[in-house]
Amino acid sequence: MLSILILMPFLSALGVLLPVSKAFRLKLFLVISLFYGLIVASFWKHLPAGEYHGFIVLDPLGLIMLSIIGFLYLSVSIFMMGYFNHEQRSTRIFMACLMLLLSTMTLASVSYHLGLLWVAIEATTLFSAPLICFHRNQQSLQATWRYLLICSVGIALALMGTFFLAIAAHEVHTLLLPSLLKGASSLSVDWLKLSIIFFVVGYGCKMGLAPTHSWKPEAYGQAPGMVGVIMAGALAQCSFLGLLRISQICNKTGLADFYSSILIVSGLLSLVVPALFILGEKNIKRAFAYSSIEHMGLLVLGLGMGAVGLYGALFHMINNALAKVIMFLTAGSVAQKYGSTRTDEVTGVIHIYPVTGVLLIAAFLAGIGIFPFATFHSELLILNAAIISRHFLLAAVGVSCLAVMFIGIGKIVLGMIHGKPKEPLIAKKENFYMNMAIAMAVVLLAGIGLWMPGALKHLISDAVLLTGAV
Amino acid sequence: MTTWVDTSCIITVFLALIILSNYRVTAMIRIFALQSFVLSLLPFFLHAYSLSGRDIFIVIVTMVLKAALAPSILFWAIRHVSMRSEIKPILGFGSSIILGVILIAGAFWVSSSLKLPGGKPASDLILPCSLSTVLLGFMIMVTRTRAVTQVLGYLILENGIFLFAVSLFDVMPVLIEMGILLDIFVAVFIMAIVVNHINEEFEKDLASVSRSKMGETF
Amino acid sequence: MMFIVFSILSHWLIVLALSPLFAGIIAKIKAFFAGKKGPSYFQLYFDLRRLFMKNCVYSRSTTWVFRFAPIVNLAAVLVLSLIIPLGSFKAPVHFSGDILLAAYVLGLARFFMIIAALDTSSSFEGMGASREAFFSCLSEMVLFMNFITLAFLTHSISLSTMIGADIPMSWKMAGTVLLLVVGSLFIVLLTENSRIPVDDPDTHLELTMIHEVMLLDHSGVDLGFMLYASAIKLFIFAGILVPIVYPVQTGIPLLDTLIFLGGMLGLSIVIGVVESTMARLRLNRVRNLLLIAFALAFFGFVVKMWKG
Amino acid sequence: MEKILQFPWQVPFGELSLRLDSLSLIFIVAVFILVLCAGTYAAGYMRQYRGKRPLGLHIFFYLLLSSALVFILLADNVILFLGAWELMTISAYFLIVFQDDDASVRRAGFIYLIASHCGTFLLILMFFLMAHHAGSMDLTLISHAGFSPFLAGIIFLLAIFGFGVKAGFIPIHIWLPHAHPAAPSHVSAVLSGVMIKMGIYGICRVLWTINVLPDWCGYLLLLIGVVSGVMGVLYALGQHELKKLLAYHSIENIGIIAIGLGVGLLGRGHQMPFLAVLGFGGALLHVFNHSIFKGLLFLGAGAVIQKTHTGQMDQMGGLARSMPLVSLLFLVGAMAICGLPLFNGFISEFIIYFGLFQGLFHLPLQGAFACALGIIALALMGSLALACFTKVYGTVFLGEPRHPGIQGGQTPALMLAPMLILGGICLWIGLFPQTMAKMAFSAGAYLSHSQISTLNMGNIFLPLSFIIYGILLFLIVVIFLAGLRWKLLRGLTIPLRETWICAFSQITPKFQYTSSSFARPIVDFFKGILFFKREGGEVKGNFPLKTSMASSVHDAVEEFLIKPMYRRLTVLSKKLDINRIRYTQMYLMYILLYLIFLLAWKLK
Repeated sequence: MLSILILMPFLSALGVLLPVSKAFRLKLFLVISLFYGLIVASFWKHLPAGEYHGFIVLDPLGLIMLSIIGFLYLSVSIFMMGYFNHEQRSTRIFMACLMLLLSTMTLASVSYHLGLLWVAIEATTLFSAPLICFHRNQQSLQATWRYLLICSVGIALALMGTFFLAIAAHEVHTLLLPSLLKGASSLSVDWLKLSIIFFVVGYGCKMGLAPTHSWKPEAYGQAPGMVGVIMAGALAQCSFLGLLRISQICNKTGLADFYSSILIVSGLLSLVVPALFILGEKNIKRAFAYSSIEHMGLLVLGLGMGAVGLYGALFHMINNALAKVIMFLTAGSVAQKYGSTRTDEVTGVIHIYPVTGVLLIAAFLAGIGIFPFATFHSELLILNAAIISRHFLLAAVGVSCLAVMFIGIGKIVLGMIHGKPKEPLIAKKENFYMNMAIAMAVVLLAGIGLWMPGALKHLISDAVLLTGAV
Repeated sequence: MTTWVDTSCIITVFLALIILSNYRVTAMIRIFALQSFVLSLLPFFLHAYSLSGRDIFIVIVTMVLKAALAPSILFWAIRHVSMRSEIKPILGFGSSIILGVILIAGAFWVSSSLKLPGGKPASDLILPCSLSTVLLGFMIMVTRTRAVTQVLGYLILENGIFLFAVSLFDVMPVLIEMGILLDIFVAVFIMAIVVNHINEEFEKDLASVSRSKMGETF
Repeated sequence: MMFIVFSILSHWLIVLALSPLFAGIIAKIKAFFAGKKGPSYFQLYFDLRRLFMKNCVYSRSTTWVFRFAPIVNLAAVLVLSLIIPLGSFKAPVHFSGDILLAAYVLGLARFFMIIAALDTSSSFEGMGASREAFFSCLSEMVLFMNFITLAFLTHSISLSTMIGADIPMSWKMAGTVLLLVVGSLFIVLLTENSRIPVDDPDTHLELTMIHEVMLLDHSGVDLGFMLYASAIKLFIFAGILVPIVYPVQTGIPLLDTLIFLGGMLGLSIVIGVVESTMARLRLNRVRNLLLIAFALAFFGFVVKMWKG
Repeated sequence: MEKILQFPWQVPFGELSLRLDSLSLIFIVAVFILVLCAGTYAAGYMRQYRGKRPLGLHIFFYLLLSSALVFILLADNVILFLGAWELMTISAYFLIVFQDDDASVRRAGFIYLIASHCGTFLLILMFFLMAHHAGSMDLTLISHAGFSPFLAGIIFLLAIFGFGVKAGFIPIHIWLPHAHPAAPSHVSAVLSGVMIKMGIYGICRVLWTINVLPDWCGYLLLLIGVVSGVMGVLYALGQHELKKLLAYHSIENIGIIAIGLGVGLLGRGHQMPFLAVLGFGGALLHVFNHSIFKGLLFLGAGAVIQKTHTGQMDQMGGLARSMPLVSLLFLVGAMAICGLPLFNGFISEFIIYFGLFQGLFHLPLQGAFACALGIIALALMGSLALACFTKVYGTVFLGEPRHPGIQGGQTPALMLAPMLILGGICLWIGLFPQTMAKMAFSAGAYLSHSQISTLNMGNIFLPLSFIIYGILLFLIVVIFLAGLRWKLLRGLTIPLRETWICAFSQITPKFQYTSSSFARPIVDFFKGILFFKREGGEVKGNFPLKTSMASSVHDAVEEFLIKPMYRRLTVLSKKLDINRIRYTQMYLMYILLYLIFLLAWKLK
C-alpha cells in the first residue's frame, strides 16, 4: 500500500514528462492527488502494514505528515487548474518535479530507517530546486542557487549526523528506528550528542531555522505560490519529522534535556531573527517566508518543551500547513492579478477582487493566528507549554516577537487589502478554481479552530505517546 | 598498512589546506582531483589482505565519480563560463593558512574526546582528519565568491565525509553508498549550474544587485 | 412637610430681600472711599424694578438658549441659597453631599451663562465666556480644596455641619487651618463674584472684563434676572464665609439671625474696603491669585493631616 | 446573582462555559442598548454609501463585533475569552477602516490594530500565568485559588497594561484618538460606548478573580485614573476636530471610572465593604452612563458631520437653527458628560465623590491623601469638561456659521429615534437613579465579595433621594421663573436686532470666537504638559497684510515615545535587510559559526 503511495506519483511524473497537452497534465495531476488523498484518508481507519522489512512503516507521526501532504497537493492541484490558464510557460518540468517531490516526501514521511530518511530528504532538495526557478529570471536563479547551496550543506551535515549516529549505534548495527529504540541503552552517548548537533543544524537548514534561514525569503519570494505552499507547508515539515525521529531516540536515551536545550536555542533564534527583518519588508511573499521561519521556530520550541509542547507542535504542524495554503495561494493569485507582490504596487484588492480580498483577510488572520483559525489554539498551546515548563522569559520574548511579526505582516497585507486601487472601482470576475482551492483550506482551518475533531485529537495524542515525550 | 592510511589522511587534509589558500581555479580543480584519487584508494589500504567485491566496486565508482567526472565537469563549466580565477580573494594566502590551521586544531580538539567504538580502528587519524577536511571545505565555500569554486569547496567537504564513511566501512553496511549518492547529487547540481548559466548571472557582482531587484518577484 | 416648605420660603424671602442691599452697601463703601456721595443703598432694587418693567431686545443670531440662560442662572442660585445656614445651625436643606449638589448646580448655571454668551456670536462675549470658563476651573478647584479641608475637619460633607455647630471648637483645635481656609475662601468669593481685584462689576465695556462682559447683550427682564442672580450669589458666598469667621451662636433663632446679619454687614464693609483700596490685577495675574488661594487651602489640609 | 452554563467545546483547553453574574449583567445591558441604537442609526446613516462600498462586509463585522462583545462578557473559560477578545479586536478594526481610501483612516485603523493586539499578547501571558498557578483554565476555579502577593502584583500589572490598552489609559491610549474620528459615527459610538469598556470589564474580572491584591494596586489604579482623566480632558480641550475631541473625552471618563475602581479596591483592601461598594458601584454606574451619553454624543456628531461634511469645529456654527432636535439631544449629552444635575452623569460622579469623601474620612493617612487627590482631580475634570463642552456646543450649534459651506438639514427619523432613546435614558437615570444604582451597587458588592444586605445602603440612597428632591425643586423654580418672565413680557412685541458689539457697524461671522480661541487660555495655562504648538500668527511690517496662525496640541506619548521607537525598529530592520544582499557565503559562515558554537557549547 505504502509503496503504491510512493510509486504512483513517481510514475505519473514520467507520464507528465511525455509530450501531452497542458490540460491533460492538469487533469492527471488532479486525479493523482485525489487518489493520493483518498488512500491517505483510508489510513485514518487503520494504519497499513510496514514493508521492506520495516524500512517503510507508517506511524501516527507519518500519518500526520502524509495527511498534510495530501491535502496540500489536492488544493494545489485545484488551484493550478485556474492558475495555468494564464501561464504561457511550459509546465512539463514543473509538474514532473512536483510529482517527484510528492513521492520523495512520501518516502521521507514513511521511512523508518534514518539513512533512508536522509536519502529521501536529499532527493526532495534536488526536485524542489527547479520549482523555485520556474520564472527563469536573474532573481529566481539566484534564489535557486542560494537554496541549493545552503540546503546541500545542510544535507552534508545531516549525513555526518547519520554517520555519527551509526557509530553510536555500532552495537545495534542498524539505523532502523525500532531496533535503535530497543537498543537505546547500548548507544554511546558522546557520539549521539555529536550526531544530534549535526542533525539539528543539518535538518535545520532544510527547515529554515535561523541562522540557516537565509534561503527562505529568497526562494519563497521567487517561487510561484503553489511552490511556496508545498515548500513551507510540507517540505520544511518533512525535515521537522527528522527532528521528531531524533527526539524519539533522545527520549529513550535520557538525552531529552540536552536535545531540548539545543532546540530551545535555535527556536528562540528563529523567533527573534525574522522579527528583526520583517518591519523593513514590502513584499508579501517574502513576509510570509519570514512568518514561516517564525512558525518553524514555534514548532521547534514546542518540541523542546516536553509532552504539552509537543502536542502543541504537532497540532501546529497541521494548522501551519493549512495556514500556508491560504497565505501562499492567495499571494499567488494576487501576484498573478497584479503582476506584483509588493505592497506599494498592490492596493485596494477588496474593492476590485472582493473574493480575493476576503481570502486575503483570511490569510492574514490565519497567518498570525487569530481566532477562530486553529493556528490561534496551537500558538496558545505552545506558549502555555513555555509557561508550564517555567520558561517565563522565553514566553515573554516569544510573545513580543509574535507581536512585531504581527505588525510587519499586518502592514503589508492590510496595505494590500485596503486603499484606493489604481484602476477604477469595478469588481472584476475571478477564477473559480483558485478561490475554491483557498476557500477549502479556510473552511477546514476555521473548522478545526471551532471544533477540533476527535480523530485528530487522538491521532496527535498517539503521536505524542509514540515519541515518549514526558 | 596503517601508515598508508595515515599518510593518505594527512595528504587529504594538506591538499584541502592548499586549496583553501589557492585562488587559481584550474589549479584548485587539479588538486581536488588528486585528493579524490588518494581518497578513492583508501579501501585498498584498509582491507589490503581481504578485498571484497564491494571494495572493488566502491573504489571504481568513487574514482570515476570523484577523480574523473567531477573535475571534468568543473573544467567544462569554467570553460563554458570562461573564468580562470577568483576576482578578489576575500582572504590572503597567509590568513587563510592560519585560519585553516586553527580549524584543523579545533577538529583535533573536538575528536580527541571521541573514541571510535568497536575493536581497534584502522587508524586513529581518520576522524580528526575527516572533520578538518570538512571544516576546510566549509571554509573554502565561505571564502569564495564564485559558484564554481563554492561547488569545489563543497566537493572537498564531501571528500571529508567520504573519508569518514570509509572508516565506517564495516560498522554499518549502506553508509558509503549514501556518500556516493551525495556525489551523484553534487554532480547533478553542478550540471544545474552550467545548464542554467547561473554563473553568467553571477558574473554581475551579487553585492551590486540592488535591494529592490532582490525584493522583486517576476 | 409644611414646616419645610415654610422654612424654605422664609429662607428665600430673606435672601431675595437682603442680597441687593448687600451689594448696595458695598457700592456705597466704594463710593465713600472714592470721595463721592454714591448711589443710594437701595439702588439695585430700583434698577431691578426698572428692568423688570422693560421690554427685551434680542440679537438675530440668538436662540432659545440665550433666553433660557438667565432663568437657569437665577433658579440655580436660588436652589443653592437653600443649603446656606443663615444664622441658624441648619439650612432648610441639608444632607450629606449637599455641597456637591451646590457646586454642580452652580456649574449648571455657568454652563448656560457661557453658551448663552457664545450664542450671541459677539467676539466680546466669546472672550468673556472663554475667560469665565478658565477662571471657574481654577476657582472650582480651590472651592473643592476648601471643602475637602473643612470636611476633613468636621468629618461631614454637609455644608450646615461643615460651617455649623462645631466651628468654634475647631477654632480652638485647628485655628490655623480655619485661618487658611478663610483666606482662600475670601479669594474665591472675590473671583466668583467678579469683584476687584479680579474683575470690575461696574463697567461692562472693557476688554479685560471676565464675567460682566457676558451680560453685554442681555436686556430687560433677562438682565434683571442676571443682576439679581449675581447679587444673590455674592450674598451666598458671603453667607458661607461669615459663620466661619464669626461663629457666635446663642440658640435664639431671631438673635442668631441678627448676629449673622451683623457679620454680613462687616464682611460687606471688608469687601468694599478691599475693592476700593486695591487695583485690578492684570488678567494673567488673576490665575496666580487663584493658585495662591489653592495653596492656602491645600496647606490647611496638610496641616490638618499633620495634626491628625 | 450568578448563573453558569456549560457545554463541551472540543478545542485544546477550551470549554464553552458561560457565566452571567451581576458584574457582567450591567455591561451586557449597556452593550445591548448601545448596539441596538447604533445599529438602527446606521441603517439611516449608511444609506449614503449604498453601492459605493462593500456594505455587506461592514454589516457582517458589525454583527460579529456585537456577538464577540457578548461572548467576552459571558466567557468563563480563558480560551473562550481570548478568542472572543481577538474577534472583537479584528472586527472592530475592519469597522474602523470602512472609509479605507483615506490614508489617515488606514493609519488610524492600523495603529488601533497594533496597539490592541500587543495588549492581547499581554493578556495571553496574564491568563496563562493565572491558569498555570491555579491549574485550570476556568475562571471560576481560578478565582478559588489563592495568589501570592508577588504573583498577584505581576498579574495585576499585566492586566493594567493588557486591558488598559483597550480601555485607553494614558499613556497607552495612542490608538484611541486616531480610531474614533476615523470610524463611521455609529461605529465610534460602539467603540467608545462599549468596546473600550471591555478593558474596564477585564480589569474588574481580574479584581474579582484575585480577591486579595497588594495595597499599591489600589493606589496605582487611582493614580492612573487621575492622570488619564485630567490629561484626557486637557487634550480634548486642545482639539479642533469634533470626534477627536469626543475620543479624548472617552479617555477622561475612563479616568473617572478608574478612580472609582481604585477607591473600591482601597476599600476592599482595608476591609471597608461600604467604601468598596461605593467605589466599584460608582465606577460601574459610570461605565453604564458613559456608554449611554457618549453614544448619544457620537451619534449627534455623526448627524452633524453628515450634513457639514467636516469635523472641523472652527468652521461650524449656528446649526441649532437648522437642526434643532439634534442640537437639543447633543445638549443633553453634553450636560450629561459634564456631570451636570438633571442627567445621569451627575449621579455616578456623585457616588464616586461620595466614596472618595468616605475614603477621606476613614482610610489611613496616605489613603486619605489619595482620596483628596481624587476629589480635586474630579473637580478639575468636571470644570474642564464643562469648559470643553460649552466650547463644543457654543461653536458648533450656536452663533453664526464660520464658513459659508456650513448648513444643516433634515436628519432622517431612523437616525433621530435612537438618539431620542439614549437621551431619554440619560434623563431617566438623572431623575430616577434608584434602579440602575441598585444594579450597580449589587455588582459592586459582588466585586468586593461582600453581601449588600449586610451594608446600610441607606447612607447613600438617602442623599441620592435628597439630590433628586433638590433637582425637582430646581425644575419647579425654573418653571416658575419662566412663567414669571412670560407674564412680564406678555403683550410686548420683542424686537430683533443685530448683535451689539460695542458700536461696531459691519458685523461678520469672522468676528466670533472660534473653538480654538475659546480654549486658548486654558491650553496656555497647561502649556507645560500639553505640548501646545503655534505656527505663524506674528504681524510684520507697518502695513501688515494677510497672515495666518495655526495652533495644535500634540499627544506627548505618541510624539516622544511611540513614533521614535517604531522608526528606530524599522530603520534597524532596513539596515539588516541591506545586509541580506551580501554574498551567499556570509550565510554559509553563519551556519559554520552556529555549528562551531553548538559543538563548543555542548561537547566541552
